Amino acid sequence: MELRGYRLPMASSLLVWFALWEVIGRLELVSLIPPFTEVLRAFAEVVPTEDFVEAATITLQAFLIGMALSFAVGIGLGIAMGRNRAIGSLMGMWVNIFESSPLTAVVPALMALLGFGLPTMIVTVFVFSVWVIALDTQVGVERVNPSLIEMGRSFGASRRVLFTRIVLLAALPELLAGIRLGLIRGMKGVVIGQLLIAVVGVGYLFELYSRNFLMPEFWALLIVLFTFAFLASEAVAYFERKVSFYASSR
Amino acid sequence: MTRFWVLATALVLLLAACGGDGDSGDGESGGSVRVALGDIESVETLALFIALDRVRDRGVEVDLTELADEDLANQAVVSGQADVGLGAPYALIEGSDAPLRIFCQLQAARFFVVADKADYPDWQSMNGETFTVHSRGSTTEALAKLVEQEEGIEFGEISYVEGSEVRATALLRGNVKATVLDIPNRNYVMAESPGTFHELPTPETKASDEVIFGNTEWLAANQETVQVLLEEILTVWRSMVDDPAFVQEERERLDLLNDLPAELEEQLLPYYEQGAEEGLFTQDCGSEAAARDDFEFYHEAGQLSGEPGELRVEDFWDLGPAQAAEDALAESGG
Amino acid sequence: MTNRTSPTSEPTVPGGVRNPGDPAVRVVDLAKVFAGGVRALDGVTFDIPRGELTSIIGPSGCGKTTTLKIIAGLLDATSGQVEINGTPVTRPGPDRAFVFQDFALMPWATVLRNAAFGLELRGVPRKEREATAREYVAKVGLSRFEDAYPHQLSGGMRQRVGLARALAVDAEILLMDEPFASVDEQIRRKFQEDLLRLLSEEDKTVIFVTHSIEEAVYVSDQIVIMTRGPSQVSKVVRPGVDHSGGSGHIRRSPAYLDWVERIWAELQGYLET
Amino acid sequence: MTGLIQVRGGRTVAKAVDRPWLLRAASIALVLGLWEWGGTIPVSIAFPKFSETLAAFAGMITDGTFAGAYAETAGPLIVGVSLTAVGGVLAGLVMGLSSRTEWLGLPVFIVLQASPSAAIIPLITFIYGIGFTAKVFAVVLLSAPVIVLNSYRGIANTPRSLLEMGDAFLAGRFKRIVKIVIPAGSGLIFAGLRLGLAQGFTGAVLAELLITPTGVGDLITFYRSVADYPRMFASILSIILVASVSVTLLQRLEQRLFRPEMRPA
Repeated sequence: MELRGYRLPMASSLLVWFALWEVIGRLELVSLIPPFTEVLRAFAEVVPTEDFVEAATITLQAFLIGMALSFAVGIGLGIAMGRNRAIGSLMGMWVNIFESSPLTAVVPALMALLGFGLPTMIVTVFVFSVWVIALDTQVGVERVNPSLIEMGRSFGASRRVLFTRIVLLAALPELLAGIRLGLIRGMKGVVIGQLLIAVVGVGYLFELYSRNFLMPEFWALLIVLFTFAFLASEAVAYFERKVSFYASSR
Repeated sequence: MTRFWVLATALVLLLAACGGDGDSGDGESGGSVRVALGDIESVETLALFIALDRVRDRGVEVDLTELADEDLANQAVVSGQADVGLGAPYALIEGSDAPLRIFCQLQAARFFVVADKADYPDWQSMNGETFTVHSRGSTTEALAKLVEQEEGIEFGEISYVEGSEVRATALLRGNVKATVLDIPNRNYVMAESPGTFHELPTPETKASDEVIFGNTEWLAANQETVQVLLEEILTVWRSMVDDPAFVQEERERLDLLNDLPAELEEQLLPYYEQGAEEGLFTQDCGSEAAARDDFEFYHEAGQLSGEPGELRVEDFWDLGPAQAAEDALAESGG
Repeated sequence: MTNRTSPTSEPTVPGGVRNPGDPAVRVVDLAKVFAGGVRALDGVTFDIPRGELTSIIGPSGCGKTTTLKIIAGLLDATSGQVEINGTPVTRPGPDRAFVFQDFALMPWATVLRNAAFGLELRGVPRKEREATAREYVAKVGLSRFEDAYPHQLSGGMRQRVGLARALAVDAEILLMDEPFASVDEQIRRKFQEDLLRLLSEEDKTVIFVTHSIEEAVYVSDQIVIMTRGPSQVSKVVRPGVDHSGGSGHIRRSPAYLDWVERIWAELQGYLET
Repeated sequence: MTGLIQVRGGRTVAKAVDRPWLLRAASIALVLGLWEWGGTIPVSIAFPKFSETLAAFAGMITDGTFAGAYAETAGPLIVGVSLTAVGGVLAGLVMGLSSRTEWLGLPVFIVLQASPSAAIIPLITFIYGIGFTAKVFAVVLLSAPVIVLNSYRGIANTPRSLLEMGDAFLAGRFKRIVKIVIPAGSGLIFAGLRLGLAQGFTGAVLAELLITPTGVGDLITFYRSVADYPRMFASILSIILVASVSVTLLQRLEQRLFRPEMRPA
């Protein structure tokens, strides 16, 4: 959108929304919404507290381990599904089942299996994010131009070289898209896990703030979480854009 | 190449699937207790936190997990992921074959029904209306069912909002029209908007609201730990009734609940003062009589199917440890 | 092209009465600079004689399609003017129909509905427009595919639907943007035949953009040759190929071959620089 | 799992590969076997055997527990999703067509889709109380981003050549939208609605787990609170079955309604 000829960056409209938020907060139209400046004040207050740091580390720990697990399994599974039709049709069934059902319902079952500590959080992050990674990787691998593989074979490339030099790179655009979506789902998973089971980490803070109706702190925490998830996925999106030039012309 | 990946995936999925309850095997005797609490650190749970911290000071390893809600804490104890839980697990003990016993009553039920004066002048007007209680299987739900029988009415829908202070705020905000509150929140609501709310007559209950219960095998195997735990609970419970300020002093000494938001600071002392006045905090972990009262109350409220007369106290309670702790305290003049 | 009258250059009769002799389309000093500052056209001027097929040819990227889209009203000229029957135009109008290089067919609609779409947009009732469309679908030889979907047709067949759609609205001027670019050589020749046969039955003025010299010489009454971008008109020629003898004969006739060579020589100059 | 089969008997896989359903049935049997084995150990008292869960499942069907619960959950789900469907597609349409609204609206929805909005659900009780409206709000909150963004992408990416064709044949602004832009985007819009329903269902279950337990979410919490774990797992199994069956049916419908050629090039 242009304003007097100058192309406004897309995110600049968020400033309008923040201004609106400030107005709604000031006029106390909605009890849940404090003025945005209050939220910023709370942001400055909440982040340095020991509670927050502890909560952030616990959440990050579960998130990173869970994501690492789902990268390894997701990509491995996706490639296997892409390269081998039998695995593709078999695992495809499981991936589709879990991709379309509300995994929130699975969380209480995970607790019965793994207790309420870190293992459940890790598996929750894993279960929320692995399916989309596997699915997108499979699509990426299937879309690899067969002549590329034949070209590789014609030059005597071993299976491993064929895989790392050609298949993985050619499938990179979809693979990165899967990872980006996986990160976002993983973040939702860790928050839902903490809300539903052990009120630990950010789940505890959300419960404390909402229970005592501390809205500025609550929104500040949500913004912190969102910024983390958004930056992580934007970082991946940056690489995605870098390789997108050959995405379509594979 | 892909074969390696497939094997790795299958292995990981298998591992994740059967999990194995790794963390239940470390029951090295006496030294540790795993407590599952269906609530978060707050004004009401501060006394318990003080007691647990004092237990740690006596060399017992205490690891506490705060869970999203009470029945999760129950599940943790039933499935052996925790040794000790808090709440009012009568339906659970009767229902599941898991070996659980209550070994101390922490708090008696002192609840007050607060309703919107205009909408619900009396119990009859509540017929078919929504009534809000703490959570499924909680004492407040039992109270609601008891009122239904005594007043001959039936609520349209019983809804659950955990936390007295949350229900108090919801009442003030008008999202909830009639609910059960504890003493401090009742006083808070009455003070906040005098005249809009009034109290409906609540049946006199001596039943327990919060008890501590544990797995029988664990109780048997860890008698010293249980004793230390009960000694500290009784000491804290008695000291805070003698002088509610004790809670504040201990809180500072043990540096607990340090990030408590300002509004909650003011509510802290009144909670314990009023609690002490109203005899909320059981001084002797309860007795056979308390157990019988509970059978009466929870049967009436539909949470216990067995007839109060026929139910045996020892199927639900194990008063041994409490007795031992009391004797030890009496000797040491605690 | 038996019924074609050869063009004469009498002056336009005042009052805009359509004298068969005056040009159907007049392009005057057309210039076009795209947003990024790229200069596509730099003063393009030529006339399109009525009832004839004029092709526009030139090195790739010389603005052939840009010129055509300006005439069609799909693009605005930076300066200069396009006149249809004497009146300047800047927007699409019922007097012009466009055949797109990439077919521009609606994937969700059948061949019949695609062919009738021009009429549908003009609010012509269903029965009437489908009858007309059916007529032109038959003329382009696709009557057996009326209920097929675009993805079920070959590139060539899809282009015929595009042609049927353009003819169905019975516009006076037909604008065709490299219609046979995406078709292989053999079918292309057959299309050229079909097009000429079809146009002989319809009294249309056709502007035909192509990059194939053989195609231009074979089908056109007049050829506008454009220079390299930012382009101007290099030359306007009239091959005057006699079509009476049938395609095999024409493609071997010396006149045809000479013209192909001459145009090739003209265009080659631009390739080297 | 198939990896193992491949290692043990190369031949068995070769025969089975051309009959995928056999492979799938084998893998389902394997997972259920694992579940049964896990239950027999037991991994924990709270983890029932598959056979117990199946029995509980059958019991819950016959005594109408499932019927009642799903009817109750369906209420807020259907109201919520239909609200977002109408509102979302409209918003996507407007944002796709006018760059000013796109500039204003798009970032907000991208933010909403990427943020763990589930945390807001417990808050909803403070505005909408604990009844039906709160659950509808939760459904809307979770289903809106995916519906709006898909509708927007469907509308904003109408192939240029179709738009030019519309102009060339004098389609007015209204006809251009109704006869070209919307049909071209309908494939993506429908996909958005399908994903919106799945997200809405998650929202409904979450609301029931976080706000006041009713419907399907309540099945899980109720049976957990009375330690009836077979019925608790049966409820979870039912949610997964209902969700995956309904989504697969919608995918089939989508394929039939929007034949392959419908998806914009």
